[in-house]
Amino acid sequence: MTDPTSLSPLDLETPDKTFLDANELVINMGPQHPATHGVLRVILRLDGEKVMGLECVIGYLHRGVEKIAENRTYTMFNPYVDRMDYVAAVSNGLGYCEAVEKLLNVEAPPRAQYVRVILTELNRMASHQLWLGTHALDIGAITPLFYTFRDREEILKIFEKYCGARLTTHAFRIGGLQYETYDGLEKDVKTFVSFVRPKIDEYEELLTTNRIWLERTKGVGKISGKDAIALGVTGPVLRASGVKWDIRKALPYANYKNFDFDIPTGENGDTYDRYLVRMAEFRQSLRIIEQAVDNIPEGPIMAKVPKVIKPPVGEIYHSIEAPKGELGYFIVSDGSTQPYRIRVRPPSFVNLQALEVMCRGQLVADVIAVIGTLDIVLGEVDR
Amino acid sequence: MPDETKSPASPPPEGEPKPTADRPATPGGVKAASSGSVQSETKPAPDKPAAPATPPKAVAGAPATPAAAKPAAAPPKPAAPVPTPWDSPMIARLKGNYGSGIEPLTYLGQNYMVVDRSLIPEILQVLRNEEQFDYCVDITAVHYPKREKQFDVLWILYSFPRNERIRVKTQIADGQTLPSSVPIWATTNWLEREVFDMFGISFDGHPDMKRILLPDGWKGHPLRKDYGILQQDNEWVQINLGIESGQ
Amino acid sequence: MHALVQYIQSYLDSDKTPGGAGNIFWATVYILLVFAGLSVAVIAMNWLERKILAHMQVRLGPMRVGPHGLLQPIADAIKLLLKEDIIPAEADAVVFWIAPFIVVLAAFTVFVVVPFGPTHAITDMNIGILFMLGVSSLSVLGIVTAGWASNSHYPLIGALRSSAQMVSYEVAMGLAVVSVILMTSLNEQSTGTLSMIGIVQAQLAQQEWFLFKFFPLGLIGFGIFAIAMVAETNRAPFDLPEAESELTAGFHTEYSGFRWSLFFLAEYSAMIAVSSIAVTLWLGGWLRPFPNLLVGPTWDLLFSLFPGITFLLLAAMCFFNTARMPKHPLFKVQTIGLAGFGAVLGLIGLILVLPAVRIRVTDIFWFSAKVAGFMYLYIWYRGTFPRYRFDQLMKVGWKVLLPTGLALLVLTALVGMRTELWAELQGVWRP
Amino acid sequence: MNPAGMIPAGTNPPVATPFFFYLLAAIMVVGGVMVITRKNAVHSAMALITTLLAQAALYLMLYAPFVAGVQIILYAGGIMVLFLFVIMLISIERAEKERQFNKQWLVGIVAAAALGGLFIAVYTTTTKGRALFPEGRMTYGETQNTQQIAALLFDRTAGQYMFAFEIASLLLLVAIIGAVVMAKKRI
Repeated sequence: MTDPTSLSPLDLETPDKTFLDANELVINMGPQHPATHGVLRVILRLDGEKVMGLECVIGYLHRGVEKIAENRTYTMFNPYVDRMDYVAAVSNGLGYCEAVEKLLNVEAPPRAQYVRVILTELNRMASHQLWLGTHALDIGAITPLFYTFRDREEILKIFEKYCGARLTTHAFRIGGLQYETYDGLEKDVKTFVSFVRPKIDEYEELLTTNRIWLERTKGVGKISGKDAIALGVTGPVLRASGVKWDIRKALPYANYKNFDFDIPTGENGDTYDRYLVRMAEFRQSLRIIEQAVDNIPEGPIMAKVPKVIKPPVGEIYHSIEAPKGELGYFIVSDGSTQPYRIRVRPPSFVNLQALEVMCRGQLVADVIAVIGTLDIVLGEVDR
Repeated sequence: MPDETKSPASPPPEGEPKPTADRPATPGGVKAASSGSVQSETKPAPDKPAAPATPPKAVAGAPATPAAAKPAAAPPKPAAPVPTPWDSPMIARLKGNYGSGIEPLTYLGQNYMVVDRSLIPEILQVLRNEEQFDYCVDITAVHYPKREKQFDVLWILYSFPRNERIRVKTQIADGQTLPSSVPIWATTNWLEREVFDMFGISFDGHPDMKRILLPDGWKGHPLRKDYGILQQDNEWVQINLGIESGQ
Repeated sequence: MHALVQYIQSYLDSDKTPGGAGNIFWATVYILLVFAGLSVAVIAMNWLERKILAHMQVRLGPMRVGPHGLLQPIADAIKLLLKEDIIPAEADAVVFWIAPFIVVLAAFTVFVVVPFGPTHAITDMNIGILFMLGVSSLSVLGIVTAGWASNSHYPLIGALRSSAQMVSYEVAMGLAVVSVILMTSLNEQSTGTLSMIGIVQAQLAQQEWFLFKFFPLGLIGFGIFAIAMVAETNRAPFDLPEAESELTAGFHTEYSGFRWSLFFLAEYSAMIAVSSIAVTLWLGGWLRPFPNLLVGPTWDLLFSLFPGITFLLLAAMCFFNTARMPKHPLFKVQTIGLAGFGAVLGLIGLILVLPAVRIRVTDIFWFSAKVAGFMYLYIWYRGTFPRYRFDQLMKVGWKVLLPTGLALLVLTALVGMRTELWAELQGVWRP
Repeated sequence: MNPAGMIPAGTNPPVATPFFFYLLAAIMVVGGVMVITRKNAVHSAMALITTLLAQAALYLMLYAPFVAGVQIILYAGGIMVLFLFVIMLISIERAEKERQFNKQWLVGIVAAAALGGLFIAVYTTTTKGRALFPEGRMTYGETQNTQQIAALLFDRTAGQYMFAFEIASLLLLVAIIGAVVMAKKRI
């Protein structure tokens, strides 16, 4: 790996000699490893337990999504985006649909916007719940996993009721929604909100003040705001480093500007702060959902979109705040029914780059913690 | 690819790229290219509206509400926007320094500038250090096989202090390299590797220019338009099974 | 023949352990009983751990094999024994082969001196506690060699971790143990003891568990030991040698089948062994609650009824759940099985109520009940705590437990001396 | 393990029989030879552990269970683990290629022979006219062994080794601190 620190010198202790002059141990972690969240392969150079350097080998899940896009129509490509970050499929769909809508210069009707916000925020919570469970599991706390999965189940039930799928939902269409909401969506969502609020306290009870959790996460995988920006890190990881930046506020999309919510930030940029930021995001998501579900306007759910989607010649970059960070779509249209080029800017891919900087000089166990805290989904890293 | 006909000012790199003139021209060439070299069966005729193959697909994604169901009643063509010049103090400054090498434009409210290849290292440096574009969102490329300068390479930049996102775009020919921006934005390390992996565009001075997503032994660069999606399958079947692929 | 019978019967009248009485027949019987009981305990522990952990984590745990998964451990055991036994090609075959046996041997041998009652121990050694600590420390050798012999990186790191961990925590553990040994010397003759039975008898004589002796010194010593023993047995939150998320399975990554099950067996019996030490040293061993306060035949009778009642209660639970079983024909076998299990438990309960059995078993029951409490704690820890990182683990061991243990030792000695001095001045021995 | 420690002296047939002595001695000698002849350092360490355990058993034969227990805890359980710890970090492949005995073998043999001669001389002079296993062997009550050792070391009247004992422990402390100072680059 390279030294990405030339611009922003990081104060990392890089030992020049190994302990007792023993051989450097090179360990291959993954691609089959319980804690690499899929098929990430990390080649670690160790001095005893200390990480001297590491290199990520990725691409095991590469499916050539961008190439596929060039051979599908805009509509046909929509389900494919769900398969990138498969734990946050709704966000992926939102980003793609909005990008194409922008290219078409149409806007989804307000009712669709509200439903989109609700589902996306629910999805953000589901993604964070999955993150919390697996992250805690990596650090050795096995119980939170079952708690979070129990509650994530309720979100997936709502998805299933709405669009028939639980994971790769394909919830949105270019121009709005395909399905009118089912009777009782509002009620289900409200029930869920009141159900999950105490559950979040429950997760926090297990971890937030747990001494071992604090020791394992505080000061681990530190990254300063400056370095985070230089490395292009986005999402909760960036916010935990003290950069108060959220695309929902900075460059509002959907109708997030109508909602009142805060951007939780951390101070130290360590694993614990990232944990706190995500826990706070749970609550902010709940706030947004509560505001949205009470105010879903009546009206059409689909904008006036031609049956055959042929955006005019041009290119567009649109990004949204996915649970993992900035998820961007760069679409080049040549005026035909198929995109000339679609580039996905995956948050996990860029965030994963920070792994080396965050892990150098730390211990093996911290690598696990940092992989967990980066919240990567290999489907999105590799596309 | 060498017989590019539409390009008005092909030889001089210093000359105006004239995107406004170039842009409408490219799609036609591109479509011909993609339908010719990639595969023709999935690609409908480009300019005929509602080709017979497309309506079923469109219906699948069609709206449920009748209001929007009117087929092609309001075609997007009339509203099709065109890139307009983009003006701002920053542009004025850049223009002052670099003159005609920069072509700032706005399309659908998004600003971008087409920069001459020779100015790229300097412009990126200036954007990072003086104009506070401290976050490189993405680097990507687009392949236009019919053009003489086959590749558009884009830097998507964002400035935290200004809350502004721009794109910097340049055109390079096949085999031409670009300066690596890893010293400017650390994040571009993997992004440049991905561009190299997918398009075969090398970046000079990159610390570790090798494939990232594809295996090291992969042949070709898949996101080039002349790289068919069946190519790899055919080759694999040929080598490993010794028969023609049924795909 | 008659002489043999007499030899066998002669022990029953003695008030010594079989080893102490030099009776080889009964010693063999005890050894077999202890090891059989230990194996059953490990199997039961396996099932209980899964069930309890599952219920802590809002799930059910094993439910399919047998009623409420009761046969799951047996199914697992069969699976493990039938599995292919793989020795990696590059492994050091001899060492690889020997390592699990060292671990199991060490884990089982310590039970030679565990006192389940004043006479219910295989033997009573003058150096009992020293023997336990010494032999249990030998299991590190097995773990280290297992990790090394696998000739693979993850097991090696696991082995390095575990050896470092066990050696460091042994020190703190030893200090806590020594503080108890100091406490045992608070009698008229000022003679302490290392004998496991002697330690319990000292608690009886001093009329309090060493847990509460010199409050809070006993408690601190117990705390040190309770932490160190979890580390010593490589269990959560100190389960770094086998940290799943980092090292796949730690030192036994390359082991499979029977050899792996030996490690499993050793881990659980080591847990029981260290819990036995803790119970013996601080919680009064086999002593029933309030042996000095609630005296008299009535109380004796009441407390001796506990084992039988416990089993009867368990049987009642089984019957209750039998009644709650779904009435579907698919559940018929399970229902009968559960009822049968309940019947067995009930029968055991009834036998334990018989006066002749009652008297002999009550000590064992109280000892086992206390150990079971520790076993529950082990499971509870696992459900609650994240895992320590290696340097933090070392920090806890060397920078927290060791100084505390040293201070504790000095303080215990000082307080003990003060007590002795006081007794000397008074001319009366007042513990 | 030898069960001698469990049986009070005098009441039972002694386990400290020549048979056990020769058995344990043989194990020790074989183990010792293996320690120096094995090329693989871990195998050597295993042999050393065997030797140390046999030695612990010999202590038991001498009715010194406390010393036996300490032997197991400290040497077999503690020090050998640290040995293994270090050995495992050494590249075995490289060690196996190296020559087993270097140029000092001649000196070694002379030294060993001298030591052996000394042992024999001591043996023959001290056991002159006496049996190898004298009848009047030490019969400390096994149950008091630990206390006896303590008395021998620390008692105001019976023991005179308190000072020597403390000096020895101080020496060890110095060694520990020295090791730390040498190993750590900055403290």
